[in-house]
Amino acid sequence: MAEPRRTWKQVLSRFLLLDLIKGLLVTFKYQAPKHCYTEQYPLVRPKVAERFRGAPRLNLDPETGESLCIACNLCAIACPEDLITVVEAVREYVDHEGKTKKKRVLVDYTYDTSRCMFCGHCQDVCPTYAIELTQEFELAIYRRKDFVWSWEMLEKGIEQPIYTR
Amino acid sequence: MEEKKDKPTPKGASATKAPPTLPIVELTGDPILNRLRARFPTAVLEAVTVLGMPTLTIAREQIVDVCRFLRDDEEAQFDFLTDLTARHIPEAEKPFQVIYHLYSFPRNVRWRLKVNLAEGEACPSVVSVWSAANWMEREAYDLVGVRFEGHPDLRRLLLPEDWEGHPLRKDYPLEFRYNRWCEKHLNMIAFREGTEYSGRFE
Amino acid sequence: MELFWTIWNHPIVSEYVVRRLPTIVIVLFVILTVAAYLVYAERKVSAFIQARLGPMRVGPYGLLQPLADALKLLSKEDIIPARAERSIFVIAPMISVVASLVVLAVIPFGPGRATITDVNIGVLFILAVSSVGVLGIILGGWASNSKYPLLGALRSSAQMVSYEVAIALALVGPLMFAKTLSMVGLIEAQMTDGVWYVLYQPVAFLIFLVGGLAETNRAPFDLPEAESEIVAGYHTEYSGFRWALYFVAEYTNIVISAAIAATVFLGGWHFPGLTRLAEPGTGLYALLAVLIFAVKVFAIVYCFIWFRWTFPRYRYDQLMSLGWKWLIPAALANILVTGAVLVLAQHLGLVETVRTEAGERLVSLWPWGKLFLIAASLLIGVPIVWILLAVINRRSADFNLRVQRQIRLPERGEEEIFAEV
Amino acid sequence: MHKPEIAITRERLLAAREMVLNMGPQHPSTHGVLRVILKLDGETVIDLDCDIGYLHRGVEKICENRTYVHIEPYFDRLDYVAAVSNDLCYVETVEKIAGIEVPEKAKYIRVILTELQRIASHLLWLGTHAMDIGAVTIFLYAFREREEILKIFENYFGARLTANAFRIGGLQYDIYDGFEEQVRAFCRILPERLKEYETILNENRIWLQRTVGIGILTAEEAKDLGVTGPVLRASGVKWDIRKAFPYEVYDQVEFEIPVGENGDTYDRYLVRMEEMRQSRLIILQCLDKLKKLHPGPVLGKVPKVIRPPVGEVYHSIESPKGELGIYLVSNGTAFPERLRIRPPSLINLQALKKMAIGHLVADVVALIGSIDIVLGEVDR
Repeated sequence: MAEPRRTWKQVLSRFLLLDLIKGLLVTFKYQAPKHCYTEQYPLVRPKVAERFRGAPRLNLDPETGESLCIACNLCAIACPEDLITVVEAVREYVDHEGKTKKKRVLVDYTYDTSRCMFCGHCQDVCPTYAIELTQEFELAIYRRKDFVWSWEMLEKGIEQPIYTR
Repeated sequence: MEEKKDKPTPKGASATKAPPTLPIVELTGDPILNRLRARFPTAVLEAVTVLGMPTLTIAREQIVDVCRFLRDDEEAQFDFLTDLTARHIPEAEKPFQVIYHLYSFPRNVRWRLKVNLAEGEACPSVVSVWSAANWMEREAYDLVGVRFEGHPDLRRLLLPEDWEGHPLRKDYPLEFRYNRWCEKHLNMIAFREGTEYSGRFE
Repeated sequence: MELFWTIWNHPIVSEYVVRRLPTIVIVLFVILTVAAYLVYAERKVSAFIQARLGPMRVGPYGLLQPLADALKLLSKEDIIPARAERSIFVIAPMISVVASLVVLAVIPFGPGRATITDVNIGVLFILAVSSVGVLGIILGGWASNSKYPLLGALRSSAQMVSYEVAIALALVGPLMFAKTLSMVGLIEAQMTDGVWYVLYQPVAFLIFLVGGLAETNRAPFDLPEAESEIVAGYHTEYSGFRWALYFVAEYTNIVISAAIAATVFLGGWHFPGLTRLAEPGTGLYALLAVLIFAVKVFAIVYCFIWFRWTFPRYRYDQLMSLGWKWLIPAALANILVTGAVLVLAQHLGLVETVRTEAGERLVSLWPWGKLFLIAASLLIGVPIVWILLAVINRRSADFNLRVQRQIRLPERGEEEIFAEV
Repeated sequence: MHKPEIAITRERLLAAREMVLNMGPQHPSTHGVLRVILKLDGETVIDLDCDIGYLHRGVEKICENRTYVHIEPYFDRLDYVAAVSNDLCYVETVEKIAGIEVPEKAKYIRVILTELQRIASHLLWLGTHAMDIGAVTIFLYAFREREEILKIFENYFGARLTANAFRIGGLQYDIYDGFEEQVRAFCRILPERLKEYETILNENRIWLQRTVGIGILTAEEAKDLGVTGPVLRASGVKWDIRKAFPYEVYDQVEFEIPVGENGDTYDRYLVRMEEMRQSRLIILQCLDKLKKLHPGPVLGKVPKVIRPPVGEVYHSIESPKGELGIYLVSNGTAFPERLRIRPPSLINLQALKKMAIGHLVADVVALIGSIDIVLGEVDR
């Protein structure tokens, strides 16, 4: 393919290093402080989107303070990584009419955050909105075994470090 | 895998009633197929259309000739090998299948070719027809264990050269399988039952 | 003890050691601090260019960052690769750093005591000593017994050798005006003449700037340590304080490069009207002079940083062709043109030679002599050099990259598409 | 692993003209864990071999043991800089074989998000490619624009990178309030930012010297090597799956396919820059059409457990890297029988040998960048 002849304008702009100077001007322009894009992360916490999928949490009923989880095991089934374990038991209880009924209750619930890929399938299938992936995103932990979150931890949430400087 | 009991098993209870099948239509009257059949009378074992994609089963010995014909024929013009892969079907009589997806830029048509292979049979390599087949055949050899005859450089592509087994075979387990490569290269230490993994380099 | 004092009071020792010692200590301290803060400046400027903030964590606005870096580098484990040539591996960074520090001896930071020493072959001294620095890089790359450092060392040796020629030739032009090799003499010559040599010698200044970038391994000529190609080049295997030595050498070289450019082309500490502000010889004058010099140096250093964060990197062969096919012919042509212009000016009586106590000085007469020299350099020198280069390089590949190719799409504006929607 | 053919002994080392250089897997510019074994004469490449597989996770094997819904998050991790495109390909494949209908509105939203992902992927490519050649600043500028896209993704999907974007049969979420404004705001700034990058690079003599005429791939070679995507288009083949086999609503929007002429690194750069502009046009058109559909369903009728009929299907989309195809064999159960991913990066990477031989080490780096590989997809 024949290259097109270059025009006098191109020759002159090359001679005067215009191609380089134009680039230099762009980078020079960006030095103005208003172009700064950095977030000062630990000092200024970013606002995370409402739909963000972060640390898991087992929600409590705001009125009674009991766990919303009905031990249906759907989250464990929906999880592609099989990292949720739901241990359930059948308990007998007497309802307000005096009849004896059987009810599935949650005995234990663990969640392995080290294997979680935060796909959100568990919160999608949960019929009672018990398991939820929250906006918490600081999940780093010093010991590997602590990645497996217990029931208690899932309800309380992870303790957030506060950075001063 | 114990927790998985609630999930539908791969070949479990639902296998008793036959699942529905995609409509498979016999491919007839295609001009290129007719030319192919005229040129290689014994090559095309089966010609069907699945979801609009012509699927041809080709005799093993003639796959390279068929491919070259399809590439060079002025009506077929399959100048592009989109994909080449292999499949393991343990229950079939010929347990290995190599699948080619061809594409023709001028005609904007895709075709699928299949070659069935018996255990231990090698598939003729189509690298001489399309260079694109080079790595795809290496990958098929690596993961499914189909050997390709006439491949210029048939080494494993993804796994280490001295790995044992071919992972995409159905008899290859999903769980970790101890093999010599791991012993040699990963410096593995057997943990006793109940060892705590602290995650610290202590 | 008496022997000590005898030596101490010996005229040679007192002249070359005792009197210079405070300046040496101050200059070393200042330059090493400046080198450290140059890293900070580089990080900050690059950050601003890239719409970032740069170091902000250590101290206010990250001002203590160099200190933290130095502490970290000092406390790091000292690693020598197992198959490395131990002694050379250890010596190599020292050669580099010593070579760059020795050059500081003749850099005129200011009038009188502010300059360590004024050697009458200052320019030659700088050229000679700074080439020793390459040795440190080559040896370090070779002694690492690793492939990437070796490649980096080879690249840097080729690069520095070829660009040194261009730099030396570019310096000849100003020397023809100044008629001296002494660095202080160069500044005094520009003071007597009243015009900085950048106006008489724009081509030489450009060549020197490009050569200086290449000589100090700065982008777009940072091939010896091109991180995306050969990892870290010659210092791939270095870590901890040895690596810091290379780093110090590199940044000191930048300062030196900029200082030479400021001295030779921008009049050193000279600034029009400076003598009116302060009497020459007073402390205030010296202080102002040093400040002016520092400002000039930092303007050039800023340009170095600015270029680095704007331009892509040259390739090895392109770098060589730039050096040998563009800069060296240009420098040679510049010498010829300058000589011719000077001879012409003398014939026309536009310049005259003044005898001062330091030697002969060339002074162009106001206004026609100065105007003639400036106009000659711009209107005769630049076109001649350009035509020569165009003729030399008319067959080379990069010269013929005349295109700015475009993807050809059907001519349809955005408005048209949306009109249909 | 590959063993260099030259056994390194002192005598042979001294006698040999060639040097075997091991580039990667830990190297600043091999875009992950690609290992390229170069045989050099001086700095000229005389032979080259890629050793891949350091990131092999056996995704195809995993997929054979997961249900169709479970597989989706794994697709985010193939080409992790273009997760949305991967998800689209998988979801469409399953919909095609299971015969699931997707609502019209969901299709438009899918196209908008996929095109945003294409811009994001190309921006990342631009940044890393320019950084490989030495222009570091472009990298941060490109990442700044990419950040705007990731913010949209975070608001929409709830994740920035591995989005788990779509659901079989439609979408998980409807658009959020302010979605349109946010996307339009991004579309407003994009052209001027692209202009800035081009001011720095397009005419820059160093950039031209580094890219023009480097790694030329003719149209014939490109087709023979199975190269797809921008690399193929830069070689002068006007082929884009969005036009050839329109999926979603690409047949209802107008856009051009930028095509190069010479098939060198510079043309690949130009093609990708133009593709970003075209993607922006697609997004704007889709936003206009989405307005008319706005209150509407986004998820079609999907069975609780997806058991596609027995059969096989091949479906491919134009991912930012090239043709991303999935060959899916179903056996009628909830688990796929065989799921083969045709990774564009892997097959484009094959062309590296053809391109690189005869060039210098520095060009190999530029070429790896210009092919635009992601090792998550190459190794799977």
